[in-house]
Amino acid sequence: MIRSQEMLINMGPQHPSTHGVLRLILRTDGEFVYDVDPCIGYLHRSLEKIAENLTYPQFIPITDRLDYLAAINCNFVYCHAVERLMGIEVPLRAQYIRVIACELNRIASHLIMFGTTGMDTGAFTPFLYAIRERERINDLLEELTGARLTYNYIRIGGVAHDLPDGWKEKCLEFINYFRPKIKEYNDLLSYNVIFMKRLGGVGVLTKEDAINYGVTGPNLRATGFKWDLRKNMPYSSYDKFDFEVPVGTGEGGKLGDAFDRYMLRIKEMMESSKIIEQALLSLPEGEIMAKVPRVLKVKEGEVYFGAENPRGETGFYIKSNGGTKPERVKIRGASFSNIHVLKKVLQGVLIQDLVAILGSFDIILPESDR
Amino acid sequence: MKAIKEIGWAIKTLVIGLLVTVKYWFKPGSEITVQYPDERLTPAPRFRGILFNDVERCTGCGICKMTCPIECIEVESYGKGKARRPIHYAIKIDQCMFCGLCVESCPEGCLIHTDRYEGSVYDLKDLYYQFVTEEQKKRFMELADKGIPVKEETK
Amino acid sequence: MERLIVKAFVKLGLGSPPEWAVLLIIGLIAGIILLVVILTYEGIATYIERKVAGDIQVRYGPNRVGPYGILQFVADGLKLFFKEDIIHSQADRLLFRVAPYIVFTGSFVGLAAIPFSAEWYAGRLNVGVLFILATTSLVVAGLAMAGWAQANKWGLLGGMRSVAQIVSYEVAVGIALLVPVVHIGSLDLQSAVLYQKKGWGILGWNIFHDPFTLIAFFIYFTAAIAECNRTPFDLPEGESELVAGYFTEYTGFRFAFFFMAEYGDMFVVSALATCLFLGGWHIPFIEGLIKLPILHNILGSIVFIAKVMVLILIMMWVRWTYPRLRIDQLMALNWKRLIPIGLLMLLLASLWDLIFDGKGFFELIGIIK
Amino acid sequence: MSGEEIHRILKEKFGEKIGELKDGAQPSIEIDKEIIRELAKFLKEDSRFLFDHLVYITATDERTKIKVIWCLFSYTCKHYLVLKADLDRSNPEVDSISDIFATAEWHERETYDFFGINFKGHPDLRRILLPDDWEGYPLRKDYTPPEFYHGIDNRYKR
Repeated sequence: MIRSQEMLINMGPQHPSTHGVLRLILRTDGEFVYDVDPCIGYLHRSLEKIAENLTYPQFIPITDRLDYLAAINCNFVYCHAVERLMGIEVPLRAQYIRVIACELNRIASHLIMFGTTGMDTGAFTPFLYAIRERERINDLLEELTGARLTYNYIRIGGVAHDLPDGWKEKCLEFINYFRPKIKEYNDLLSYNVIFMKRLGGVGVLTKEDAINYGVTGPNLRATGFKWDLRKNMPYSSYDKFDFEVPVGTGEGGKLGDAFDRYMLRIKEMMESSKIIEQALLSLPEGEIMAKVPRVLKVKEGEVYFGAENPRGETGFYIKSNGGTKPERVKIRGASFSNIHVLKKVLQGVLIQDLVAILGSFDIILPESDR
Repeated sequence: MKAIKEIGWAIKTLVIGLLVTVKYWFKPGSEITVQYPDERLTPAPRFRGILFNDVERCTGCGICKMTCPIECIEVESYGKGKARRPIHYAIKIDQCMFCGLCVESCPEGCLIHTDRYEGSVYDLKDLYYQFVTEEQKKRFMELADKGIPVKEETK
Repeated sequence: MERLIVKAFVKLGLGSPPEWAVLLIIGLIAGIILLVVILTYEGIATYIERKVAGDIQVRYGPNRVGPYGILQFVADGLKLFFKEDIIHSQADRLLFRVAPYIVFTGSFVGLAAIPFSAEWYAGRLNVGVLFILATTSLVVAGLAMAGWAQANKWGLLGGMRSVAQIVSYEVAVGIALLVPVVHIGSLDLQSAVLYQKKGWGILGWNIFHDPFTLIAFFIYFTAAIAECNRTPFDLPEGESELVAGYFTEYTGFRFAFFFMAEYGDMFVVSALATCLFLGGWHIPFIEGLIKLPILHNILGSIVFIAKVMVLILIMMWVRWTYPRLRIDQLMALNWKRLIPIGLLMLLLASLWDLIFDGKGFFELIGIIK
Repeated sequence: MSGEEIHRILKEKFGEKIGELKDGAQPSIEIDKEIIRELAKFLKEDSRFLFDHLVYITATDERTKIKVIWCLFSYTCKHYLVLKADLDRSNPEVDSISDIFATAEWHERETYDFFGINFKGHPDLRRILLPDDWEGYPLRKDYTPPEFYHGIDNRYKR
């Protein structure tokens, strides 16, 4: 009697397609994966312990390292949480600049997702095209903030620098250059029959499971649930721009499958470019920084603020006892729950599907390991 | 019939995909890579490169030391009040994360970012940037004893 | 050729050589010439592949070693030659060592039956097509051995996948090749090329013979890409999921053997396609004017190599455009699509021959006699 | 629904186990740790609340006691609710709600990892971010990092 023996494969922390130091212990029978046990913690730097020993402004550059593909979004969530705790009113111009920077960073982060999903299914070229666009965004952000990856641009009460002159035209010119590129991506990869067959109907996540497992952001919207914090709980003048919230439509096969999650990012890039254009055209004059004392003493109290990061709802719970250093900072990483749901979604798939589904969830490890 | 239509759609998408790549294959000069050692990209004016402190204008106040999250700046000052001067100023550049908080907090504006980003060295000790030379140290101590404030001297 | 060897033996005073010794020497000489041809081709092919990849991906290909990076393949070869050859402890030593050689011979031996031009061919086997099909399936044994011998889970998976893929696509290749053979009437490649002589060297090609052979050509080309494990069928060495598939644990020159085998396979497969479908070494238009045999051979092989390189460029172009298929889609594509359509084309092509008794499309409408 | 109403309804249902309310953008209610399971089930299913999104579970070390914090959010009614419960420092224990909210499984493992709170009824309560054989609970105020870990020097060099 031929008895097939179970194989325990270690899709270890060092693997070409685990998007960082994630370790998946697979119980497989040949190609067929029975059970997955994700192990995280390889990138744990105890940011929450560091936060308790640093003053409020000093912790801002550390939040860059939370989700390094969308550093400005993480700066923004932290600074806005502290502003809500202290009740600081950010001037309108600073809010607009923050929206522009965050949306640029969102496009850069979604470009990486587009490139790596292509590479996970075997196509190398889309990644290079995505990096070509991302380089232009990096140049723009380098002129604005001074850095190319860990921007450290947003301060408590406003932003560090104003727009350099000529930056506005460069940014608008980038938007016009970028829009036809999205159609090119769709021709090259999205509607390619092999790609659609590889991602369609695979790794289906229902809306109930998504909410139950705390999945947020594009992965939640891919299940057909229209929930975007920028739209439903507007913050930092997002309600002044009109943009749609793309939702999973099941065009690749089933509703909530890997293709929906992928297409959602492509559509969101288009929406973000709309927001940037509107914000740039209606940029008000005024200062860029509220009156904030140099040595920040935050009054007693606690706050939780979660914003719509490219990967989901990243939130900060800050509890302060009135000193210059916070008593407790809890960082809710979006990828923490996105990895947790892998346990449920990756049951009974082929190894190749496992890689494609992992790519479509667009997880990032520093945000989940903190 | 459905199978024929599906094969037709499949071939159409495959061909469209090929057309996209062929466009870049035969488009001359579409390469965007910069041949690094020969050609160099000039960083933006606001680029946060390796730090430099113009010790002549520095008053040794130590604010940058306090704002640095990683505590990689060492300052020792000599003299009191307006005539205070740094006799030892060092930055452990291998620990520095170029966040720029110190440059923003420097009241004199003497601590600046250069646009140099190539910081590789052959010996780890070279990563310990010292800014005050022996000769400057002696001169600063004399000036501080005579009580000459920093501003007049550099005017 | 034989007279030369006999005279050489007599001069050396060994007496007239036995029959088999002469054949052996001829075989050796032909083998060495072909080996030199293949090795230079493989070097150039790796350089071209990286240049093509660079162009498509908006970046430069290799341009540091030698002018425009031409000597890059020499640098790679030397590097791999001097790299340490690691055979880790759990590996099955014998199989580990033998596998790359089997894989390389599998792809190299097929060249024996391919005619480069009128007189330049290693051997005129009357079972040419069958011979090449047999040798390329030797690669399967080599890959399975490599996959199993390195005692690495990823390698094992890669090895198993490659066995499944190549075995099933052999069937598709076999059927697709039968279609032109039906028109030509013999398995010998040289006679296949001679059959396509009419029509100034272009209109006589088999793919213009009738629409069914054209579709058979596309089926053959798809299945051939799968034979050489190239994207979109490069499951055995799927970098993104199997780390590196069947050559995960191979280092140094053994690793280079696998690559040489892959490019060798590509050459054999596209050479087969040019001989059977695209009219082999016929020089278009000026075929009749060349009287000097040496000139005719040289021009013929240049045309042949050009056609093969065009096919190889298409394979590279396809490689840098498409994602990878999943294992069940790969099998479904082969057994449910390629083979049924291939059989249908075979049936229709032979019906076409029956009705128009072997005349091609252009002959019917009278363009060529 | 505003903080007072939620507080009033819960007061009726659970009596004095519900502590005082601290209203604000996110109303927070002190509760007794025994009732957390039925409270969570009630808040999730009751038509007036429909708290279906468990944002996070964490804890803070108040030096005299450890305070566990659950933050719930409702997608339909768009309101937050923060529940807090006090546990004694020597042997912090509370019921696990990982079968009501699936996301709680990993959040509880992380809170156990950093504070040493034993969540009773948790499917596999082991450290999630730190290595399995790490001693001590880092986010407690009285935590001193170990000098060596498997021979790796961990001392803070000036």
